[in-house]
Amino acid sequence: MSDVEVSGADGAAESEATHPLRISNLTKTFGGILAVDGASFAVERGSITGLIGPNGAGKSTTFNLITGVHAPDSGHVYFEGEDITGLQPHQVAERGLVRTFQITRELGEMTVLENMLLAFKGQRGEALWRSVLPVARRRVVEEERDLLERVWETLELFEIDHLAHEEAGNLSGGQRKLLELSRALLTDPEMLLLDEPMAGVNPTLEGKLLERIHDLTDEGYTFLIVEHDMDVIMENCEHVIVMHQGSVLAEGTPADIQSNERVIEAYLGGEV
Amino acid sequence: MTVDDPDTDPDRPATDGSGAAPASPLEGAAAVTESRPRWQVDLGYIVLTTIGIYVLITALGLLTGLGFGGVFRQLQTVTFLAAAYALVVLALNLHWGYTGLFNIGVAGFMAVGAYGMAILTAPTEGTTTPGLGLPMWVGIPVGVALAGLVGLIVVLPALRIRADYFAIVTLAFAEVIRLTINSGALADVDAFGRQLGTGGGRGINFPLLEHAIPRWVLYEGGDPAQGATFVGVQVLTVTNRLGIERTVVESAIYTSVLVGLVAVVFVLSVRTANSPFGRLLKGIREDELATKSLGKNTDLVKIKVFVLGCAIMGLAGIFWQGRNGYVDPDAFLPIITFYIFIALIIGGSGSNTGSVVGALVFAGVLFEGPPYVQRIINQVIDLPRPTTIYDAVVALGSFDPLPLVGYTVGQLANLRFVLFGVILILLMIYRPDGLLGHRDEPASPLDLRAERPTDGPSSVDGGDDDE
Amino acid sequence: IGEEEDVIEESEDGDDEDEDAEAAGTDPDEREVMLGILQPETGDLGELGTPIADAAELPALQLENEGSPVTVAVQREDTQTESEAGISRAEDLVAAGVPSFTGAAASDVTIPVAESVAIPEQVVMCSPASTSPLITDLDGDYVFRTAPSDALQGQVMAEVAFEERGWESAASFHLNDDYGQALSEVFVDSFEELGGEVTNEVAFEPEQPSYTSGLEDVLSDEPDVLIVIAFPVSGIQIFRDFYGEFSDELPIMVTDGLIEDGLPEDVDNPMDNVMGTAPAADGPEADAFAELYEEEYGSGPGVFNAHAYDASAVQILANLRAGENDGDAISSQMREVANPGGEVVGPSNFAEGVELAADGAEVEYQGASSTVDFDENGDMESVSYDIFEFGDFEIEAVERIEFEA
Amino acid sequence: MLVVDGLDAGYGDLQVLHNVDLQVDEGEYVAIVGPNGAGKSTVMKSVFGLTTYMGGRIEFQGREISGLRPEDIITHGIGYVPQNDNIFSSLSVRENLEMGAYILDEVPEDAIAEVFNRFPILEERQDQTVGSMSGGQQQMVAMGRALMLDPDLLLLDEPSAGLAPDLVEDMFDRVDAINDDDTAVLIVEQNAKEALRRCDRGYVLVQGENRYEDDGDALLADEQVRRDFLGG
Amino acid sequence: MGDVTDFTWEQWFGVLLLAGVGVLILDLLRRLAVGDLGASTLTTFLWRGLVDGLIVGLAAVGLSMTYSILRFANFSHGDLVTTGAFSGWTAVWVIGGLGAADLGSRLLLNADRSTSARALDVHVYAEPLAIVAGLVIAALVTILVALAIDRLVYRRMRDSGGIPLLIASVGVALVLRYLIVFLYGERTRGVVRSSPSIDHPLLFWTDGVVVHELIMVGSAVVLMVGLHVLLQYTKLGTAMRAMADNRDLALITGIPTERVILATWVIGAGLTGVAGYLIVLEQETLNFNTGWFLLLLIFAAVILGGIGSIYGAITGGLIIGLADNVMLVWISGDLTRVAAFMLMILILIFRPQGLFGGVETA
Ligand SMILES: Nc1ncnc2c1ncn2[C@@H]1O[C@H](COP(=O)(O)OP(=O)(O)OP(=O)(O)O)[C@@H](O)[C@H]1O
Ligand SMILES: Nc1ncnc2c1ncn2[C@@H]1O[C@H](COP(=O)(O)OP(=O)(O)OP(=O)(O)O)[C@@H](O)[C@H]1O
Ligand SMILES: [Mg+2]
Ligand SMILES: [Mg+2]
Repeated sequence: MSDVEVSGADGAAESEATHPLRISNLTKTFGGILAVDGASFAVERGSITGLIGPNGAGKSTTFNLITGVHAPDSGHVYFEGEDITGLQPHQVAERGLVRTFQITRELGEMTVLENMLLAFKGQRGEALWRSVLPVARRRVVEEERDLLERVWETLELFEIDHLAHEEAGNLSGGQRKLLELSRALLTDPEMLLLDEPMAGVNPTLEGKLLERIHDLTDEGYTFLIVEHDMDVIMENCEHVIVMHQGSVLAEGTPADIQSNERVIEAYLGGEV
Repeated sequence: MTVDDPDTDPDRPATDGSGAAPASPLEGAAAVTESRPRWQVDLGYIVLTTIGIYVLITALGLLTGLGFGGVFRQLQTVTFLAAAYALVVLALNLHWGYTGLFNIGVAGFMAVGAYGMAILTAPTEGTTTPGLGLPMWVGIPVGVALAGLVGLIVVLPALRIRADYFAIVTLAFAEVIRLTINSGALADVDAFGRQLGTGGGRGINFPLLEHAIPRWVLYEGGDPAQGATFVGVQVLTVTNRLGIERTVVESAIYTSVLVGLVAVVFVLSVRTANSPFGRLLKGIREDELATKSLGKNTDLVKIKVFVLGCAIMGLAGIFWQGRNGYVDPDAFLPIITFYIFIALIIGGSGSNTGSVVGALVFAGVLFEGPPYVQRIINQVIDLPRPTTIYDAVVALGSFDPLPLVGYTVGQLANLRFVLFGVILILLMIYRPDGLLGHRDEPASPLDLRAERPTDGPSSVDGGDDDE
Repeated sequence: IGEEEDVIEESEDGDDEDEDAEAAGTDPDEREVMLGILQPETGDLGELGTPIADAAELPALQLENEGSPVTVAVQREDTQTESEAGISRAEDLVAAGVPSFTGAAASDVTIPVAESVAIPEQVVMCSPASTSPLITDLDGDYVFRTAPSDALQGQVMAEVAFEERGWESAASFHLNDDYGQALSEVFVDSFEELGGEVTNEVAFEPEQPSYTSGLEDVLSDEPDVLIVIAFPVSGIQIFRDFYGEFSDELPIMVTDGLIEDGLPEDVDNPMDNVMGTAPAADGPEADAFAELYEEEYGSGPGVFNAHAYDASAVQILANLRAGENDGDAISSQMREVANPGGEVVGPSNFAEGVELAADGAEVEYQGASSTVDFDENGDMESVSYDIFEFGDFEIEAVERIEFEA
Repeated sequence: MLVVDGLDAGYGDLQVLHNVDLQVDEGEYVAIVGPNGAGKSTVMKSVFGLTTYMGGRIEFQGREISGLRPEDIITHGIGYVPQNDNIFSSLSVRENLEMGAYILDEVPEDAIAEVFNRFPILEERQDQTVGSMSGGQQQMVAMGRALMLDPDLLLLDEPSAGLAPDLVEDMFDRVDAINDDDTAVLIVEQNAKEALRRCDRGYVLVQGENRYEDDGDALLADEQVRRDFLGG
Repeated sequence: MGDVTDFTWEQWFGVLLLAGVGVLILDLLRRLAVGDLGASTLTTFLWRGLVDGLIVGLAAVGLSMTYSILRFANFSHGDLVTTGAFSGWTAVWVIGGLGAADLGSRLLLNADRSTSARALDVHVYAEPLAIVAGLVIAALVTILVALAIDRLVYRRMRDSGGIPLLIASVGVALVLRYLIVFLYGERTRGVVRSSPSIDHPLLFWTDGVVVHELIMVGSAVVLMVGLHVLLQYTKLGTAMRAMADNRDLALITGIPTERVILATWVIGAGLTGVAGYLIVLEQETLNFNTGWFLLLLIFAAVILGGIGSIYGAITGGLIIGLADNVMLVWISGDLTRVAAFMLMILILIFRPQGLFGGVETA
């Protein structure tokens, strides 16, 4: 579909219609360390795109730059044709670009249910006056029932419904990953950026999750996934981007990548 | 499903009764009232505490020979103080308990409210620090708005810094406010051709709200000369018949208005907490970046909540000082903020009911208690009063403990602070969640537990983790 | 005053209402005179307030000791030097039916107590120690004081400095509070009115680690004299810093807040360049009072003790002459028993005076602190000040100035 | 060497482990697998005295260690790399390693050199604060730190999570190598197939209880285990 | 959009702040030139600013250390300063005043007003031994008090977060302060004689060096450098930072955390006690509020400098001290403190982590 080694500068080839997320020439340094160095790529709509690369290649940092956790030193992020460079995290998320964290960030003293309920976008009750005033509140309550229904569905899907009333801080490492992923889904995103969503998740469940992700892509969601499990990447992604030392080393189909000399040298090692 | 669903019940005590091992008496009451709606339980706590404190004060008052009149006044004072505390503690709970904004500049915001009102309503002439001479119904809302505005100014820069820095910045701001008010620079200024100012260390006299508000309730246009209002006629006839003095009636009305305000703020706070908005606040408290990444404009929410809380603090300041008819900067020393924190922590931060209970306990028992004890002791025995502890201890050498006791009793007012400290410490060690904190108060307008039972023997379902 | 009020009053005192005006006195056997004492026995002014409260109780004890038929029921309450507690305790007094009380001490307690208790409840209060000029403006029918207003002290200081000592320029270094601001302002106004020049006015915060910079600032224009208005809690540091960095030849004038015997020792300097003013206990019967006090409590009286005795004594007389424990009635008798006209009464013949008053006779109280004449604001009509000289670690009163307001 | 016998443990009032039995012999390589939340990490934490002990016995080299403090346990020769929070993020790489050998009087330069040898990137970055390194780099630091004392038994809680594939391989090789040097290894892995393939023996933990115990290949071959826990 | 000129608003803010300071300095020079401001006045302000700054900085170092290692803002720190001051000077009076006054008034530092520093002749030349002994005792007593508090209070809260500990420390502060009042009374007292001074032709720039001031400044510098070396270059120092970072991991790693906490209190409290003692040596007066009134300034210094950084604490102290004094050129004395706090707040806006934040030097 797209050519190997695209550089974002001539990304004009990819239209907004087909590629909702495009980054061009992102650069970020921390102190003396060049974490991301002129990275450019685009993600195709409705695809599962893998973002791989050695540890420290700048994948998580790229996520942080895209989602506004850090501001890039230079370069741009475009989402649905809009320049979202330097926007606040919530502004990015409001536009439908939602991420999960490599090291999970659950809301520890809130129950799993509360964690999930928080995710919905544009809740009526998030306006203080509606939550407080008599008549308006009735509508809030109604809405809440609907939301709760959806939360339970999702919890069941991810097999954590038995933990619904547990405080999120008491979950095990894997359970936290699940919570975070399911919570991200509830925000009704256009596109999800998942940072190592399967690390620490039991293989059986992992399979189910991947199925679910495929279903979602069929519904039009787009995924960009950082993952070190090559099986997952190779079997599920239509497109893979390889980062190395802060910039994009290669792009292409899993097959292309697997046979790319430079990728093998830099990342895959002899194996796989 | 309903609240009474049998499936849910067996699980409940396990979760509700969790927390520090020895359940408090209040917690015990919770078990009894399990099946009642939450608001009834909450009201129960508040009423029980109030009754308890009233009984205690009455008993002590009679013991100290205050007489019924004195006891009545004491009850009124305590009620007033408790209500004033409750108002500001509720506001603090909104900041800290829900949003995790550790604001230790409470006294400063109270000062802004009180001073705003004082400057507006102080008479234009005839006093050392003239004001604008406006009526109180201008002064109060403007004072409240000013407190909110200053809250806005404080929170904007403070948004970006971490919790403990935030605390110190708010404390510094409160001191800036107090020192500025205190300074000669703003003591009297010419503004709009008027003499205005904070009065510096001298403070401002303004018309007593304790009179103005009740009169406004009792008389047409707040002026006794214009005759009584409908309510006024009723109240005055009844009280006259009972032979209650007018000033007593006025104080009672003032206190009632304040209690009413507390009730309103309380209900609004509860609704706020049990709503999606409250959920946002909790989310911010737990992990702001995660909440942001879900698309929530946390900064805006923090600003709103902070400003709202500060406005309520301003209101509390107004009513508090409104009883004196006089404000000066010393009423807003940082220690006041810590009093408010003690009250909140006793009750349990994160719980609105706890806030009110804490205010009652603090104002009624801790704050007013030691002077009572001192009185009782002084009445019962005539103790020697050595000037230093050395003399007292030396006397101990000759087996005379009385000087030491006398010295200690004489120092009770100071030892009260030691008591505050000890209580704070004990609470933080043994009941960091206070009497009622960390309860299972869902951040949702629905009772989440009741909505759907957990089905089957779930593998791990257990109590809250209580540090 | 109509029917309605009557009902109300009855509930409070159980006494029948009486047309106020000229009172008829009482038969002392019939009733107890009630008197409240509201002083800070703990808190910031605790050390000062306890002897003041003792002195305020002395007239009652004296009557008891001398076997007077009049009994005075004294109720003593502690303000803890806080306005909140002060109001509460004042309300306790009112609730107990006390029609008048001696209190409070700190001005920032006295004012709220007056505003929210004494004036609305129509009971009389007489402060022995509040010197804030603000109190002058409070309702003179209910709020009295035997302590002089600071407004007067400022004038005295200006006169002494400019006229007596011939200092033509002055600078003021004052505590940033009610006391410091008010005194400094009055001093500056009076000094300038007299023709002097005020080079600098600097306010300071209490209990700072150092005052060197503040002193440098206030002294930058080289005034002839420096006025220091402070309390020992900061004053010790101020003088330590002063002697550490500046010329100890520069004359300094202090106010009553710093007239404290141990000060030079704490400053570790003879303080030869310092003088000060303080309200004098200069009543005609100052000695008689001091003797009484010594007898009762075993030590000499301290600051404002004489004022406290006088405050209580006048209230007892007014109460007896009014014939009832009623604030309004006492209010209308306060000036009657204190101001000129009638038999002179004082600490030495208080027991007799009490009986005269009870019989409704004209009396004129002349006390320990002053002759005790109230003006229409409830302030003293005339007061006297002592001029103190520091030197060689001692403080000595060198002169007394009578001052008519 | 390590014997866990009928262990009950949990957090506060919450019991997570129910009567767990487990054994690691001298120089053995043992894996624990199981679904998320089964209590695998809890077992490890319990060995290190970091949970609420509720009953049963933990013995190491014949001595009971249940109830000891972590800093004592480490002197018995057990090293531990926890699942989360396993580095001192504000310290440099080198300082992290030095801390790993805190109980020694001298900084063991040879041990550090060996770690650097194993993970060359760490030598390059030895003065960088670890918090600013990537997830995988942090995992290396954590491993390196636990190896500083040359322990007799190494507890590894999901060491391969977040590692790049070559490093995963490398990590498993490394663990093999460690194991070959007579260090017993107890490993918790979600990369269960790899772990079971390499280990001597494996346990499957489900809902806080032992479900299966066998040698690794046997478990791998077990139809039931495959289906339920290894994703087919 | 250009990249270089693309300042973030914080940076703009920082530039503005610096520009503001620049303008003030220029104005200062102008005033000096015009003669609005005497040179001696300015030097007094500057010198006093430095000394005040060092006082605050010295007290701040202990706080900065316990703050970063034990992870909570200790609101009882000011009262530890007071504890050090009272205990140290009590020791000096008891030892140095032998025979000059009765034990009761020496033990309670003249609570009964029957003697004085003059009567006991307390200063460094007359009582060098007592002064040194006082220093040691100040450190020891403060350490003991801090350890006792840790045992009774903080130890039971090891797993609580920073805020519960902060609140508990407010309780500790109240208890300490009012126990001191209970023992010593509320009176302010002068506890040292006015300092002797050295005058020497070589000291051409001044009329005389105040010896007590010199001791204070000198010890402050020595202590701070020493502490820095200790924390930066010893294993204990690293272990402290490791603990500050991740206590659970420290446990697992075999760092004896309780012992490190003990060491932290010993060093932190010892330093704090000495600070209180030296502050009083310089300041000459003592009151139960001495430390509490310094506390907000100390916090300002610590936060300005960045928590955990010793040099930061000192820099912060100096900034606060200088602002508090030099601002007198422009504003009245009752507002300089306001200016100092505002400066802290403004600096935090553009450097939320403090000036030295992130680079934890200690
Ligand atoms: N600190 C804690 N407090 C309370 N409960 C906890 C705590 N840590 C874990 N739990 C609970 O204990 C159970 C077991 O957790 P554990 O971390 O041991 O699982 P795990 O097998 O390691 O899972 P994973 O593979 O997902 O890491 C979980 O249900 C979890 O909710
Ligand atoms: N906040 C930060 N401060 C300093 N350096 C950082 C920061 N965040 C990342 N880095 C550095 O940037 C580089 C890229 O890190 P990043 O976390 O993006 O890697 P990654 O590709 O996600 O690796 P992994 O797969 O191991 O998670 C690393 O060398 C890391 O040390
Ligand atoms: Mg990463
Ligand atoms: Mg685990």
